[in-house]
Amino acid sequence: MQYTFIEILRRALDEELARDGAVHLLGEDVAAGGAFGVTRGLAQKYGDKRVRNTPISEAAITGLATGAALCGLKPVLELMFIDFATLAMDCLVNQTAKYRYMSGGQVAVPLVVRTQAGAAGGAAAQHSQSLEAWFIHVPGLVVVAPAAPAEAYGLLKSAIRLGDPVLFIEHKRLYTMKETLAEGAPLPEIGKARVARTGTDVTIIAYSAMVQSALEAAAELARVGVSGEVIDLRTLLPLDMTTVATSISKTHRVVIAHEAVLNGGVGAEIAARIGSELFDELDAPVGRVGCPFAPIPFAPGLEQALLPGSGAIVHAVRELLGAPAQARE
Amino acid sequence: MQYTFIEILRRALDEELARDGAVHLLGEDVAAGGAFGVTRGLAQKYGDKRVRNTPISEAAITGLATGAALCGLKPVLELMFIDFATLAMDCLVNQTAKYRYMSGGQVAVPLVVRTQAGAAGGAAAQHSQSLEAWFIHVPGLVVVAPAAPAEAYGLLKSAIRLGDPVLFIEHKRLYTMKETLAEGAPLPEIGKARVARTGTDVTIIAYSAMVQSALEAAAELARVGVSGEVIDLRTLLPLDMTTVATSISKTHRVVIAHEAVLNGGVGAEIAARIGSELFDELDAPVGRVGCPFAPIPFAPGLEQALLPGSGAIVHAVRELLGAPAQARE
Amino acid sequence: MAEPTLDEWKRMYYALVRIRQFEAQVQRLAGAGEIPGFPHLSTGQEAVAVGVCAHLSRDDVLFTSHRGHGHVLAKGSDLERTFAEILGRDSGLCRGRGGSMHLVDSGAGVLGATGVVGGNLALAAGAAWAAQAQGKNTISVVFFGDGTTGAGVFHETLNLSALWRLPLLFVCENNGYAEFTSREEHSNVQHVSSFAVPYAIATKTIDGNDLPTVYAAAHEAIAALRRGAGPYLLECMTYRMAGHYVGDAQPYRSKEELAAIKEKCPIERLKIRLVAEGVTQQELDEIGERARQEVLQGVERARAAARPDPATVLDHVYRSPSLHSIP
Amino acid sequence: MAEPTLDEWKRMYYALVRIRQFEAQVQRLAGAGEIPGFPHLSTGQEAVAVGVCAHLSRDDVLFTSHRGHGHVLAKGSDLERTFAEILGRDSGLCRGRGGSMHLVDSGAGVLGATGVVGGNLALAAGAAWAAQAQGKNTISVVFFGDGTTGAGVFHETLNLSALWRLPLLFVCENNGYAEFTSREEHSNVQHVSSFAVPYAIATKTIDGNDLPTVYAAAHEAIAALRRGAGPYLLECMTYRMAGHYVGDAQPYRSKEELAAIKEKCPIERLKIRLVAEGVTQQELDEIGERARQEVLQGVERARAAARPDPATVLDHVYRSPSLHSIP
Ligand SMILES: Cc1ncc(C[n+]2csc(CCOP(=O)(O)OP(=O)(O)O)c2C)c(N)n1
Ligand SMILES: Cc1ncc(C[n+]2csc(CCOP(=O)(O)OP(=O)(O)O)c2C)c(N)n1
Ligand SMILES: [Mg+2]
Ligand SMILES: [Mg+2]
Repeated sequence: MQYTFIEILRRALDEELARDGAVHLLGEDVAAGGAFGVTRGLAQKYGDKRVRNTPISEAAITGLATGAALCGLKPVLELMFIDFATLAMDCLVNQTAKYRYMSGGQVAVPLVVRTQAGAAGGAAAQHSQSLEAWFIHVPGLVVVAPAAPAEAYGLLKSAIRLGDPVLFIEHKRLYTMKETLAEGAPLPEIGKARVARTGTDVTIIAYSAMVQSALEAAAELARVGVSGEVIDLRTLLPLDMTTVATSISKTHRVVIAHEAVLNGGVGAEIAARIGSELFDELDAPVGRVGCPFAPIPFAPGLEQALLPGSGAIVHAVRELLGAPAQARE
Repeated sequence: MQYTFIEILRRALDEELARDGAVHLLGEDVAAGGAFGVTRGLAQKYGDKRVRNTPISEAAITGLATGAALCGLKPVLELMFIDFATLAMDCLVNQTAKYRYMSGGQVAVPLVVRTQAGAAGGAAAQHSQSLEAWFIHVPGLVVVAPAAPAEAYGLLKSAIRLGDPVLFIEHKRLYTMKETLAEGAPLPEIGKARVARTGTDVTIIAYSAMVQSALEAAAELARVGVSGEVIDLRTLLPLDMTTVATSISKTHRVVIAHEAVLNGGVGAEIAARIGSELFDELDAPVGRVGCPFAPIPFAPGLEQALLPGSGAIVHAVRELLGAPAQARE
Repeated sequence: MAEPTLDEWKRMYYALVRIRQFEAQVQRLAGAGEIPGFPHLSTGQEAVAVGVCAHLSRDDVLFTSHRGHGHVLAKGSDLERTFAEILGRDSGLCRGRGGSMHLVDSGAGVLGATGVVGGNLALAAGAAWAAQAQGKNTISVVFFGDGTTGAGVFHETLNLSALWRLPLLFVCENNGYAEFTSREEHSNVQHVSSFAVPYAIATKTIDGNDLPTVYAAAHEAIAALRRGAGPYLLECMTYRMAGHYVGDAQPYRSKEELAAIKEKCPIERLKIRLVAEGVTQQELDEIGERARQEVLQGVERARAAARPDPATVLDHVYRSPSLHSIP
Repeated sequence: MAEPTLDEWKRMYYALVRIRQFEAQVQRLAGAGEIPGFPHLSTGQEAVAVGVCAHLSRDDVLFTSHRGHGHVLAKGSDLERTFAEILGRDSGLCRGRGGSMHLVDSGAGVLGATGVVGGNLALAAGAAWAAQAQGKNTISVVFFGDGTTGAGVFHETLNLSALWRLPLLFVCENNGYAEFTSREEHSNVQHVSSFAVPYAIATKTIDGNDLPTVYAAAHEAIAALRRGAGPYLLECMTYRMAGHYVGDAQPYRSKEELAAIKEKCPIERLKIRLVAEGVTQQELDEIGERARQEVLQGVERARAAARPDPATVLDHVYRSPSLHSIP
């Protein structure tokens, strides 16, 4: 059966609620379905004690979920936009992530924080950010960013079952994407990347919505005889360098692409690791694609001028291959 | 005259308060001198309206300072520990950093946020972090991290005069360091690195307290015939890649060192840029030194085992040079 | 307070209709796909904007929320440039960078809207602090919704502004909803004014749909503020006649609730009063039509305006010229 | 409430002195450089810890602040292991990872201290929510200082816990200071209990230095909590007899203020009462000496314990084995 990204998240939540009584959903408007409709109908099905609306209190609801996780619940918290995770940083970083370590291993925090990120159609500077890089810098967290519906289904279920705090980042541009779910497929392991397209000339590493751009770029490159391999990282913390290394040992060229601001982005870490661990494998400098250094502007024309997409990836690949550079997308 | 880091910050603030009536200090306990005594005596001298105590409200006082900066004041806000900047992230990231851009250039935010970071002697997981990497990922901010007293003096004054929001990060281990101030020296330009020691064999890039470790490492390397050049970045956003490039074009080898967690740290961005912009200059992979992936533990023996220092830098340099590796410091 | 003259009431009537018509155009063009993002309409809440801003000068500063079009217009921003911003045009208040949720017009004392609930309450306190520190007699006003009281920074700002006796007017538009969820599911606290009590902040809960009531209460509050009496929290009970944002199907509202809307409408209510004072229906219709025409013309000019040049997308990140080249 | 027997009062007297002696050892060894970091002593505030925790079972959970040694001891954590943690030993509650500000002892229901002011108030609410969701009859208690009420999350947590009727006891130790700054410079609000009023949270302000008063008030509050009456805020007026942290020279305290300390001392005050009930000074001295001996022996054993193995520094970051190898 075909599902949109939103529908498939709902199904995953539904199944986990049914499977494990410790699972609880909470967040602003989640009982009303949430801002994007992901949780629609679940309060009706599981009751408003398992699917709970909260006040607009990002700090407190993150603390609430963390405290409940310490005491045997498995909360799935929705932070409506990752831009509002800024209000929960003390808890996420100073409490949630460190609790197990600071307690010398006495406790665990089986918590999933679902949030939604990225730019689309004029959401503007405070509702469009991609802030995942902050979180890969925080020991104790796990960061997952699915690239497509079926992936999101499995990864969300694995995240709920993991037993450590997971930041689960959904991209708003993917919400309407449709895909068929292969019933009964095994759940993916958190921390393992996947090869989304095989190729031999260049590796394109991406995650979240940018995987779709990378696939488009690979298709376009194929038309000019360049064979691109696309790696969907799936998990940003921890990074699966094994899959990356296998690919680069074959292609010897790599471009890393994300929508987040380039400077200080996740791509920097990946590029640094590749540059260090795979130095001798590289035939060209590591290419990086990301957002230039500005907030996301409101006007669509400006937004498009700023956001990297498949064109920017193609451009970066062609630069690596020494082909004449074309204008940015 | 000799000053400790704390004394020299106090002198810089004193002079800026005297010079410009728009400058105001605010923060928790600042009228009582602040947790570390930096502002001692200033409330007595300038009155408790120019040097104001605040409640324990990191979110609101950061907003307060930002709003005042929009309206003609030049606030210097103290956030006692960078770990508590987690409580002010919404304001810093969604308001302070973006205000000018979102307004299409109508307004500016001449604000300095002084804060204090790093590990020392059992301050433990919630009072020891180095979180600067988050902020270099935020367009609209400037990030400064001085490495020594005289540097801090000039950089703080330049930051106050800049006219854009600056996060000014002091390291608690440096607070007692003493240095002579060259009276009348011109103020350093924000955004320019400095060469703290010249050398020819390897470039060591560092900032904040790690510059002292880098200088120690260079001294130790000199004893075994390795000539290290030490770059003190001073400003992390923007990065001065010109100074970096000049040095690497000479040494062809580089180690980047910071105290922050390695994964997703500032060193990743620098390594990525070097790997890309200076690919052909490199004779060896870029070395990175940073904190392994764990929160800062309380027990001093554990803290020391975790924190990188001059030994880790020497080790990284020797690895680059192909010398037999020694045990970690 | 000097009671406004009949002419002044008529001008305020005009201002109400002007905002109503403005929002109608936002709704229409958002529906047509011409407006990016997800604009939030202030339809039904116009009396708060007009009644409060009637007492402000250009030098007083105003902060508002995601539902801020009405406040900005009432404060005196140019209608065409405001609409142009909402359309993302280069002639917009923020040159198309901000949009509906980030309107700034420093010349008119509009220091900004926020898309983050509660995100600028403390900034408004900071503006009030600056005025106090500079010895000015101006005040700072911040508009926000009832749901915003769930945000910790609201309480931090109450404490700070009371402690420093800041010239800050908190105006809460209590419309009984935060997005799709009613106030009862957000808080046990029925009236936002209750939150002011521990701090001894002066406060009042009023009928926010009755323009004369808002006008009088705002007059009193602002006079106290200008006398240096410290902050004031004015809670205006009101009703959002539209959905949370354009496109909200409002399944959470009952038919009965929706049927009662007209009685709440601040325009209808002012109309009744003006008619009682002898203004003819025809004159009111004429005023309304003038407002409509002003809006339509402003909107058309805004629509015709140029879009920002994509090549300028990296401008305005910093003030300092030396920082402009960050890659 | 059944009035405690004289024996029970004596046991509580013992508990007070035990905490006092514990803190004295922390002070001594911090002064001698044996204790890393900057410990905060609860000296003078012992009656709150003992009076509240007397009503808790091991299954009730407790959260505390940077000033939490007393609470943890009163809740039932092992003295030696608590001290060992403060010394950074491997036998410490948290194997030396946490230290003074991060004591966790899950077996004793101590779910943790926080070094971030207000950082665990919402976690305590979460623990209360878990108990509620699991149908347990246990409660969650969180201790915090008066300065903590400046933090927004305190107010967010009040709202949430009232709305969800959580079995959460807020215990504020109002010692009149936040670091070096007196309450008046932090807030116009004299009594923290005022903050509970808008939410209709049950609240009381009591003399926190009088153990019988604390005991009775905590009994009443906790009985209500166990009946499902929703959260309760107990404000205990108290006095920190030591500096903010070990090493604080306290220039902000006048001679007069310091001279009046003895009258405030909860141990002296309980002593007066016990003597009035016929307990001899000699017996009290003996109880005190026993407490001192217990502490000294625990401290010496803790000091003799091994330090954590540096090779284990990367343990305990994650629970999932698959995540242990993150570089
Ligand atoms: C910090 C934050 N959390 C959540 C949201 C999503 N959101 C936008 S408006 C809104 C409701 C605000 O309610 P209220 O303050 O009453 O204003 P109203 O919309 O009723 O005018 C929410 C939850 C947000 N913008 N910011
Ligand atoms: C968020 C945060 N801001 C500032 C500090 C620094 N700090 C530590 S204790 C303290 C005072 C706390 O006062 P109160 O809550 O009254 O507790 P007390 O120390 O009086 O027991 C401050 C400001 C902190 N730890 N966390
Ligand atoms: Mg509302
Ligand atoms: Mg206190």
